Amino acid sequence: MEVRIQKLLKKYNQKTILDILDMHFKEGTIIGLLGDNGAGKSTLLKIISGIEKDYEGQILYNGYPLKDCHKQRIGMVSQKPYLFKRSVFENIEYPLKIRKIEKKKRKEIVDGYLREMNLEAIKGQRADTLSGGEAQKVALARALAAAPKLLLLDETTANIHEEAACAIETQLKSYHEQMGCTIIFVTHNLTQAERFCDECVWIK
Amino acid sequence: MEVRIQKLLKKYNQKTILDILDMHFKEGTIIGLLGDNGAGKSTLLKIISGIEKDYEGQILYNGYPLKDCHKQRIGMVSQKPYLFKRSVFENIEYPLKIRKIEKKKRKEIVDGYLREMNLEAIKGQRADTLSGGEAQKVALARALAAAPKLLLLDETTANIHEEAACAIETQLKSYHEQMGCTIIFVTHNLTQAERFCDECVWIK
Amino acid sequence: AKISAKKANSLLIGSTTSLQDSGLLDELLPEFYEETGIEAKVIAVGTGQAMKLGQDGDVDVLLVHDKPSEIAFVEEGHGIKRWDVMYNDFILLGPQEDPLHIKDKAGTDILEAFKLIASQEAEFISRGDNSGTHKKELGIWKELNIEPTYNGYISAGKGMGDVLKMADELRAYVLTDRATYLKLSSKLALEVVTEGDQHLMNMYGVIAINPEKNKAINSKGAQTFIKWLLSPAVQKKIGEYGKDANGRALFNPAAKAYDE
Amino acid sequence: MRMEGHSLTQQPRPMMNELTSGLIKALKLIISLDPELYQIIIRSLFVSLSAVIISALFCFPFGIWLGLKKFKGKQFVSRLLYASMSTPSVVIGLVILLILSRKGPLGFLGLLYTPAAMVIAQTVLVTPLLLGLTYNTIKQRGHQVQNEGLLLGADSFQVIILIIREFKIDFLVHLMTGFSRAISEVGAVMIVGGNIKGTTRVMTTSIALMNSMGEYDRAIALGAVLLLISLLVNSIVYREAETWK
Amino acid sequence: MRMEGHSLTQQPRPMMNELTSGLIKALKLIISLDPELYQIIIRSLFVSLSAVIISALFCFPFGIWLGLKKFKGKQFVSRLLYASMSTPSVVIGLVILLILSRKGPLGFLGLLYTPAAMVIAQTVLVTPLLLGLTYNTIKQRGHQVQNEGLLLGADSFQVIILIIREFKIDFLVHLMTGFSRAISEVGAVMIVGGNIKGTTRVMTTSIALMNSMGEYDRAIALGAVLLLISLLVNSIVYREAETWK
Ligand SMILES: Nc1ncnc2c1ncn2[C@@H]1O[C@H](COP(=O)(O)OP(=O)(O)OP(=O)(O)O)[C@@H](O)[C@H]1O
Ligand SMILES: Nc1ncnc2c1ncn2[C@@H]1O[C@H](COP(=O)(O)OP(=O)(O)OP(=O)(O)O)[C@@H](O)[C@H]1O
Ligand SMILES: [Mg+2]
Ligand SMILES: [Mg+2]
Repeated sequence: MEVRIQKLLKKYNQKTILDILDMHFKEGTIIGLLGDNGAGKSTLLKIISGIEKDYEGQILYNGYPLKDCHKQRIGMVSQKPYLFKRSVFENIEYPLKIRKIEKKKRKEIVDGYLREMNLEAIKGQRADTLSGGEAQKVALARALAAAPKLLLLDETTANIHEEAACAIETQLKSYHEQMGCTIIFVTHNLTQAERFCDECVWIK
Repeated sequence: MEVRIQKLLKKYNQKTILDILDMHFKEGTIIGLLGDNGAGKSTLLKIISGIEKDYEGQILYNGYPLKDCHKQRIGMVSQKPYLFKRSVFENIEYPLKIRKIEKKKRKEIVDGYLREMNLEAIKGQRADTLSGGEAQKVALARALAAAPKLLLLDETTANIHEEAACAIETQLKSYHEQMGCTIIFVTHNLTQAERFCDECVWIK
Repeated sequence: AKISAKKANSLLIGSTTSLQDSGLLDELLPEFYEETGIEAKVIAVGTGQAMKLGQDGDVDVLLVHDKPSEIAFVEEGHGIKRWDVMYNDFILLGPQEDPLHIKDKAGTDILEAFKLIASQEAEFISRGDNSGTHKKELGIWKELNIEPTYNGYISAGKGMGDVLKMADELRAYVLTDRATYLKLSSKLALEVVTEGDQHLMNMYGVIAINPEKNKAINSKGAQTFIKWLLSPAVQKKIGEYGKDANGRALFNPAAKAYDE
Repeated sequence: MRMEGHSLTQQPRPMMNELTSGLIKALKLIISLDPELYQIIIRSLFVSLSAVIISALFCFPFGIWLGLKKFKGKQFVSRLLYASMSTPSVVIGLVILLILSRKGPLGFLGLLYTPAAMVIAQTVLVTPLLLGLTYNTIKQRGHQVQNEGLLLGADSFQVIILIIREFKIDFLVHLMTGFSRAISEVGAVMIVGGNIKGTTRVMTTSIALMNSMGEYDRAIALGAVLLLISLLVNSIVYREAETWK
Repeated sequence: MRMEGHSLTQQPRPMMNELTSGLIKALKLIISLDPELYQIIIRSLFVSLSAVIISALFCFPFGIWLGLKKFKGKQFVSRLLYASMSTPSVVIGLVILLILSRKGPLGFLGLLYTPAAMVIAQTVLVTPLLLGLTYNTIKQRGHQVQNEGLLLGADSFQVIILIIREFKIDFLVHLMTGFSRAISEVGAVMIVGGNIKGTTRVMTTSIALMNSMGEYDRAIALGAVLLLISLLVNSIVYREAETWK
């Protein structure tokens, strides 16, 4: 999915956080979003994802303002992901369930992600007792399960061990090739950004 | 403060998380604590800090089991720090306030940390609206304000921008020299661990 | 000393809700305060509970309307003496259309009226709460040797006002005291069908509680109150109460002269 | 003085008498299998549970919506809501009475002095409470769950279901608070039900009646039974809740 | 039938009459400056606010402690707590009556039929409610705050203060829930206060009295006044709360 931001202005109590005249995320690229703490990266992702609606300007998705059909194809892992108070399995299953995918198929898909992310040992554990890195992995798997065409990742590998992070990058790459999706990837790790992203955008 | 762990055994519903026969953190060192996701790093810090009490084995602080006087000198920034629903200033002020330090002195100390961590612009902002990195900085400043002799940091720079993280390391180093305190530093960033720590401990 | 002085100047009267609803005491008690300096406070509860409060010594004087149990109360030593104060009468009410034609067939004969109701299984609402009114009703059934257990006999466990409202809603017959009826008559589509039977006398009595029950009982105040209540001037006022608002008096004075 | 000492030994502490004899009576009542008692208990449970469930069917979705929605005057609405929790049950009973009265707008339904009227009155009674508590929970903590649901592609209805599941413990506590308010109140059911023996008499109206008849021990006995029933309902509800999926 | 149709045209919709005339009376009552009315309002506020504040002084610290503490049988205690919310106010009134009765264990205090007795009864009434709501909030979300406080060196007392400040909105809602329960109940105050004119008559007991005297419009008027007062109290409390530091 292609995203174009036009004349975006976002303020919190008078203080301008974002002021973007024109920004364009091409379809099928992996964009690294970099910037200081408090630069507004998370805010920008929230705006693109559609959950933050209080801003001036326009965001176009494949040339159109946000529609319901887009929303179904946008996935996001926020900086502090909220996992449902259920098992890890049920968390990853949720987007499939609300899309009315049948049970056998759901189990297949979820099991696939559990294997890939190395989460099989904790699949029955309640998600609110997970360690920091485990939680991020589950949140990522849950977002991927919905098969988004636009994937917004907010420092998703920050608490994940280096080797595991590399493995996740590889998985994301293969998902990206398979789906031809756009990924916007916020990180503070320059090495990772260079390694993983097609292009990088700095804000403020 | 010196910490010795003896025959520590920690389980969550039958599953053994930590099984440490003997481990020793010497006074005045900076120890890097490394390990896979879910290895039990955060759990270990919680046990050392005294907020997790449900374990077998013994932890000795300067040779003694945990006493109230120790508790006052242990500081910790947990992986998901909880900031009070007050301003940034009041958050950092809190440990000083409960230690009955007088108001003028408090303001001096807090202002010092705000300057060092580059938080002056947001000192009046409510702490529950901060960005991820800002929140981590505030939590760190708050822990330092209590002047601990044992400082436990759980991936405290994970969401902080690289340059800022380096600056924080420098500050911690100088605090460490000044106080002669022990720092246990959990991180997934090997480069950072090599750069910052006197020695590294891998768990599991 | 201050506390006891204060005690002496306040008096707790255990009374019934029907008497409170009539408003008589609200009119009389300020005058009692003016004349004697005693502040009388009314606790209006069900007759059963009033008796119970008297038994426990939580009130100083009782003003209720169930003569048989009042007499028993004094005989058991809970009270010193019982005095008649005033009376009015019970009346049988029915819906305006009076489906059993009680007004014609038994306009002054309550026994006959009850017999009719029971034999026709007409809707009848009973207080069902052991109040003075309820006990009166039970007494009549007993005299007739009838056990009212048919379907239309509704036992409603509520105060008089509420039961009248219910009878109005359900188009049922109901036994009530006249004071409550007069107070509410403008809001009710119920009419008097039987009245004036000697069975329907509703006598109010006053009893001073036995001071030996506990130290806190204000016996002197109780005696003062009874003496005042039975005095000719007050009796006259009782006989006039409600004449202006309702067209006829709610109560008739009944006191004999007070003697020690 | 002498007399009082005497009477003290004769009737040692009437309160203790009443309380203990009340509790003994409570035990006897329960094991007596008195059909009237069981009828009253079942009627109480039926009326209060129906009222709470009906109210919850409305309050949970609406409270969630209200908590999540941003609109002008939201603060005023919330204050109005909290204030309306204070409506005395007597007043609610009275208003429902006037509405259901033969001459009232819904008089033709003939509901007055039936259990249905009691359910209606109690539904009205617990609605502000349930709504207020739900609203407060969601206003403070619902947004996060809502956002996560929306991000994963849930529609409005699915978001509400998601929120109910995530906050099920809170919602259960609200439900039990509402239930406790309903089953323990007497004003509204007394007025619209009429405390008719065998038809609309419930536990609280019985207690009130016994009290007005001076039968304190029986009143306390029935109160103890009510507490027991309430404990039972709580246990069942929480046990059920723990097995929820 | 004819008769009934007749009476319908004669008195068109008595309910509307009663409701509208009730509201008009409410207005008149408020602006009448009737000293008795104001006395009753102030007494109601005094009794219910005192009860809630006294109860909160106990319930907040104790509920926090209970919510944070881990012990065996905690689940049972919580169910007991939630169940005890259902104690009917009549039963509470009765038990307090027996205790304060002249022959009761505290009879020598002479508190029966005084506002003090009403405060005691209402305190007992709202305590399970306040305790249950506080307990639920803290059990679910208090640990995080407690841990953070302990890590920063707070002692037990300071942790409690910290928690009260962090959850002040929840605590306020609980407080208002308790207040609404107290100011709207009639059973307990009626029994222990006796509804004595000029001494222990409060708004709800007045409403009950007017209702039993068939003065429905005045009852509704007073109910409306009560709602207004409650709205006022809510507004003041929340405004105060917003300026809390
Ligand atoms: N509700 C709010 N009220 C006021 N300021 C806010 C609010 N939410 C966010 N901000 C401010 O907006 C700025 C941008 O926040 P944002 O979370 O987008 O930063 P970020 O780039 O993601 O930073 P980080 O790398 O630390 O996560 C921050 O300075 C933050 O304090
Ligand atoms: N309450 C709990 N019940 C069951 N398992 C738990 C609970 N809390 C933690 N665990 C498990 O204990 C293990 C260790 O958790 P911990 O948070 O200490 O890991 P960590 O080393 O800090 O990992 P990370 O680097 O991801 O933060 C994890 O596998 C976690 O799922
Ligand atoms: Mg961010
Ligand atoms: Mg961790």
